[in-house]
Amino acid sequence: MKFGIYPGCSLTGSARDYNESVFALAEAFGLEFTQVPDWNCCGATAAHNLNKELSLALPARILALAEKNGLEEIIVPCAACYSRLVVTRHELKKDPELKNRISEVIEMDYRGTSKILNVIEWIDKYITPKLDEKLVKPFNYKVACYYGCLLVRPNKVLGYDRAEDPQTMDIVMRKIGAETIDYPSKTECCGAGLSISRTDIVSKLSGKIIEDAEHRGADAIIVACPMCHSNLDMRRPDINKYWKTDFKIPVLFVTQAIGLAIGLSPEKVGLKRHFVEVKIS
Amino acid sequence: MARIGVFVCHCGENISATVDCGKVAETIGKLKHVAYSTDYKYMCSDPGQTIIKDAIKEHNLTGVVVSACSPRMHEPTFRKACAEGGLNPFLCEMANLREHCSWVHEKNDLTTEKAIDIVRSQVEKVKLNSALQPIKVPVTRTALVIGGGIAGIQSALDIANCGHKVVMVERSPSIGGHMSQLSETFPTLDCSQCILTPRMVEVAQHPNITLYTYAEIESVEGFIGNFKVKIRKKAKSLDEKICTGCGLCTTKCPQKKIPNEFEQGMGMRPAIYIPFPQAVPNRPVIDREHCTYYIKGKCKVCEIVCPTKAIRFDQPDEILELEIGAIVVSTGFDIKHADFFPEYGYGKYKDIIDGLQFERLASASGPTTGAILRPSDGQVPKNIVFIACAGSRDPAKGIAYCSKICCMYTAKHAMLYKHKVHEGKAHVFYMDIRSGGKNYDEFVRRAIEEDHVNYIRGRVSTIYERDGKLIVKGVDTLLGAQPVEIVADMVVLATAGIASSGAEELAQKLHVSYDSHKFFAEAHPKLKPVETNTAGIFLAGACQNPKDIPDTVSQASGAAVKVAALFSQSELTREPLVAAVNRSGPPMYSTCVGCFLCQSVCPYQAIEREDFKTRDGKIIKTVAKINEGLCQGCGTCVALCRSKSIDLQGYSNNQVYAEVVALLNEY
Amino acid sequence: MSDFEPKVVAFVCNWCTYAGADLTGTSRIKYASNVKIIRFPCTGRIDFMLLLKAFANGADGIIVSGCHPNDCHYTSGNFHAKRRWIMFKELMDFMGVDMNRITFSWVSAAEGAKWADVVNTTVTRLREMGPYVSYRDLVNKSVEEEVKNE
Amino acid sequence: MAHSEHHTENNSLASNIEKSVEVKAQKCYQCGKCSAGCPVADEMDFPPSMVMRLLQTETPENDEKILRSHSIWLCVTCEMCLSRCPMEIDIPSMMDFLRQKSRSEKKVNKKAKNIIAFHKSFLNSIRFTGRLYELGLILDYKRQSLNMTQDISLAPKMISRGKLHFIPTIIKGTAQIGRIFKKTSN
Repeated sequence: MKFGIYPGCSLTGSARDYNESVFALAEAFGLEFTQVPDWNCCGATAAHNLNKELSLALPARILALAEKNGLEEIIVPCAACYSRLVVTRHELKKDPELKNRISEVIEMDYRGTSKILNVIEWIDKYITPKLDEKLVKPFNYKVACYYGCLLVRPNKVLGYDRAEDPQTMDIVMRKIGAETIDYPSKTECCGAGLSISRTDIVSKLSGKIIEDAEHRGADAIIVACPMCHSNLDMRRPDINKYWKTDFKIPVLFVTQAIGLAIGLSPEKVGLKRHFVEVKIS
Repeated sequence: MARIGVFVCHCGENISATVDCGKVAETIGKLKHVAYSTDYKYMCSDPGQTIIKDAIKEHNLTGVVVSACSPRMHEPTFRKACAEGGLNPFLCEMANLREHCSWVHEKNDLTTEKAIDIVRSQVEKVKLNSALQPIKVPVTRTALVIGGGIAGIQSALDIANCGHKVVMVERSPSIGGHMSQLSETFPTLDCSQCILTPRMVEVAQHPNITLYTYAEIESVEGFIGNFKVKIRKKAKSLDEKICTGCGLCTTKCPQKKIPNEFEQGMGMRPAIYIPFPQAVPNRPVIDREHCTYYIKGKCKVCEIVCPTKAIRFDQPDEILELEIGAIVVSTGFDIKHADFFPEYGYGKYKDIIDGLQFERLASASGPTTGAILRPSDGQVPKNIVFIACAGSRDPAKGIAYCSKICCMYTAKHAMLYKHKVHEGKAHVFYMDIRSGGKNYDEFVRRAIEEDHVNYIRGRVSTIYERDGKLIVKGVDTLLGAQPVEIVADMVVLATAGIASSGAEELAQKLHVSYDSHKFFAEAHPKLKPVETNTAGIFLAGACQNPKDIPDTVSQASGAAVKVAALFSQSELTREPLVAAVNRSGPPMYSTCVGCFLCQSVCPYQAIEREDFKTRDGKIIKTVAKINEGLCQGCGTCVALCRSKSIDLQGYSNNQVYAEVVALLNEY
Repeated sequence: MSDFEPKVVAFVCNWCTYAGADLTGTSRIKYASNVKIIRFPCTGRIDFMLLLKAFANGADGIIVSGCHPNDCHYTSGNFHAKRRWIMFKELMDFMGVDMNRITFSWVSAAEGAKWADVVNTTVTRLREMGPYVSYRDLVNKSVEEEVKNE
Repeated sequence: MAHSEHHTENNSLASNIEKSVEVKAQKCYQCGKCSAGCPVADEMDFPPSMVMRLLQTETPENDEKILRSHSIWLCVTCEMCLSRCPMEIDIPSMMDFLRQKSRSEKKVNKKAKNIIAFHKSFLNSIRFTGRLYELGLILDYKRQSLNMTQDISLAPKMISRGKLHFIPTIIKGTAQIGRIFKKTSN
């Protein structure tokens, strides 16, 4: 089985660990990816903050490339990219005139036929059915699944899980043996794209999430978004400085947790690249 | 030759503000066969009607078109005026220039042109009208009241006290409705059960009222004065005549873990139960869904302990068929439950309750005998939050309307809490305080000024649990959206009032209209608030929209008067707008081919067979014949008839065709 | 085509859509004045041949509207209408009558705003479609030809 | 709809928003649920519900306040407001519009300098290579924001973990990306 994958910029750089774990999982389950050829950045927060048309054109080019190369299904591990792609498809479907204008801008035909899967949807569809037979090291930890914003909102557009207290990631984590906690910060914002420009805000918001998870006894926070990961992991020194704390709770990508549970090494799933030491293995 | 009179009404300025009424009258006056055409400020007024009556005589009119408001509003008025002027009332038609023209379009030439077209089509139609005689039908002087809450109780008592028979049908085992669950009522804080219970008993004892509890409406057929109603009396699994209501069975029933509906799930009840101590009738029923005997085939403890041997396990449901003259619908309302609110935890936190649950907590007969205690651990909440507009005025959740009662009962709840927990703190999140009503706003002010309830203007964004407390996050919009975070022990949601479950199915059985929220629709928002679109069926209480007790009781009495007025006559006259199969003689002839397809589509079984016979009695042909007493004039048979042998009086093929042609062609 | 204003006839039942249109008026919701309403007791009464008469007489579009399924004042008239409508539609489609010119909808007595919406969308669509001359030509031509043949 | 035809065309910010992103400010009934759920509301000069209220007044003074506000730049587009708004008002789309309007009218709040610098650096990076070049982004942002010392300890750690590349990946379609930027730049 061959899927398209749109890794997005983070996965080639600051979220290499995420990338490694996604590919390691695919390999372990005999799944093969085809990268969307010559893909570009989706524009992320910057584009829609400064230029609406650009924020639609960049994802449209990606989707058009996927269509052109016959990729009927593309998995988008980065929640931010996923959100931009789905929102773009929604906007262009809603407004045929806009669709024509964007097609002209990207100099490509855009029809909006490719199916877009986020990482949990991909896991649900292709990993979960064969998970039981591969499970060798149950992930016996108490975890806080952190969905953030972009995986579940705007709910009416994404049509994925439920906006308040989503469950899909919890279900996957319970399948590999984890105990998932109920905590209100599940879909609170980590500060997102303000990481560099307003580190103070990111430290504040991410700190609240970490405190909530630790307070309720979680051993790890599980994420599915490179931006959330970098804010909760890479920004940990800033967070601890801001809140005058010493939070040590590790932050794992959901794919890393599954990887460990099926017996992949910590190196293989990129755990060594984390800032906060992961004592779980 | 036809001599038509046309009367164009200005309706004050309601029509003339956008339609040039003078021009309409003038243009129509030039039409062939229009003998008289005029316009006047208020056609429905006394002088207006006199103009019509005089013109009928003076111009020897053979037909009248009143161009004014909707015929649904004033057709009876003008038909009566015509009759008084000496013209058969069915030779009068109305052109709807107000609701369908002046009120919905801008002022311009097109609007006036449309008005002219509408009037012209009615002129062409009325030319083809024929003089008809009203049909007389008898009235069964028995009323059916559906729903035994305070609305139904009031209606039933009022009708019964007028000397008419009433049948009351209540689907739960006792009458009393939501009012019987309430603790104290605003704005007087008098005990709800104390004022309700005597009325419940009065219903049970009234010689004119027959009460069927644990019963539902199966079907309704017929029409005003002559409904045929089937009622399903669900098996109570006991013989009510023998049962003394001692209640021994209810104490001995081994199945005791069924959430108690009356306590809003905050207590448990056995499978054989009396819903509450003051229930009317005070007899138990067996809840077969939860009864061990019906599930596993053995137990029968109740049968063994019953001193009068009243238990009947094999009792079947009973279907009653009743002749009814008028119906009052008083099926009440439900409320949304806490699980409707994702942002408040989908109902997963035990200490987030709804308004009715709080009523039960505050009620002396409730699960805590009136103490305000947290459902989770039975502790007295020191800090309590009330959230108004929970679900109401929330289009995103599908409920755009204001539930009307919540502002008042929230103030009452906060007040009751403060009266019972003096050292406690009560906070109310609200958007607006809607306290219109006698002594209502004074009541809310009392909560704020005397009981120091902390009113915060803002909607709560989210509630979550932390260390056994509920964290309520909102803002104070009067302080520039300043964040407010309350660490609460208990939260009460003033959840939206919604239509009672099963309202839609009932409306369909009754053929009455209902709105998109499944509330029953009144015939006119202002002038017919108690009537439905179906003659002989009236509304009382919260089945129409959420209402408080005084409003409900007023409307219930209103509905009762409508029924009493109907029952004051022994016969009703009905519009003769019924179908007819053509006949011509001699000796007799009809184009009907006798296929009787019409019979299969008629919803009223109004189509009979008639034999044409020779002088010596030999049948030549069998054709369809309409029973005028049964026909309601829907016209489905007309559209279906292949040989065009049936026509509908008032909406004949020729009339409708003339309307279409006149609407589309200027001449 | 921008100046073209279609002539639209609406065949509605008394109990739901006529009352709904009354409510549109009572609520003062504005809509296009191209539509003129003919009242029937029930959609079950509507003989669809009337629709063809309306087209022949110059209608550019037609709205047929009654009670929602299960809400019929006469229990089942709207179901009979719907069934006949399905047959009629197939037949007319086959014969080349443009079925896009006919709107079939349910508008209840409580849906004043919906009525305005039904009218406005129908009129907007018909404005784009232009006048229905092809049907009128067809009718007139056949009459002329028949006369000639005689 | 038909009622509003009576009003004269006005050029208030609210009517501009309605025309461009179909968000109707008058729908807001000031319940404050957006502000209560907004993660950055306490950093803002005007929390979301206050922005809505300012818009509703349709006065030039209040329109000006919004375009010059810090709030519109602090909004992180987490969509919580829209997700919980009882009136389903699309505040995030409105914020995107306001940011663009604020920039095009040169009314950007001074405190938002760094935020915009970051966004600009981000777009610059993809404009020339097609993908985000994180090291380039950081360097460009430092140049624009003059925050030379910020995150000075982060980069070496990132490099040691293989999370920062020295050489950008350049896609084949850079010319096309350039044209996309150009065509959408108005």
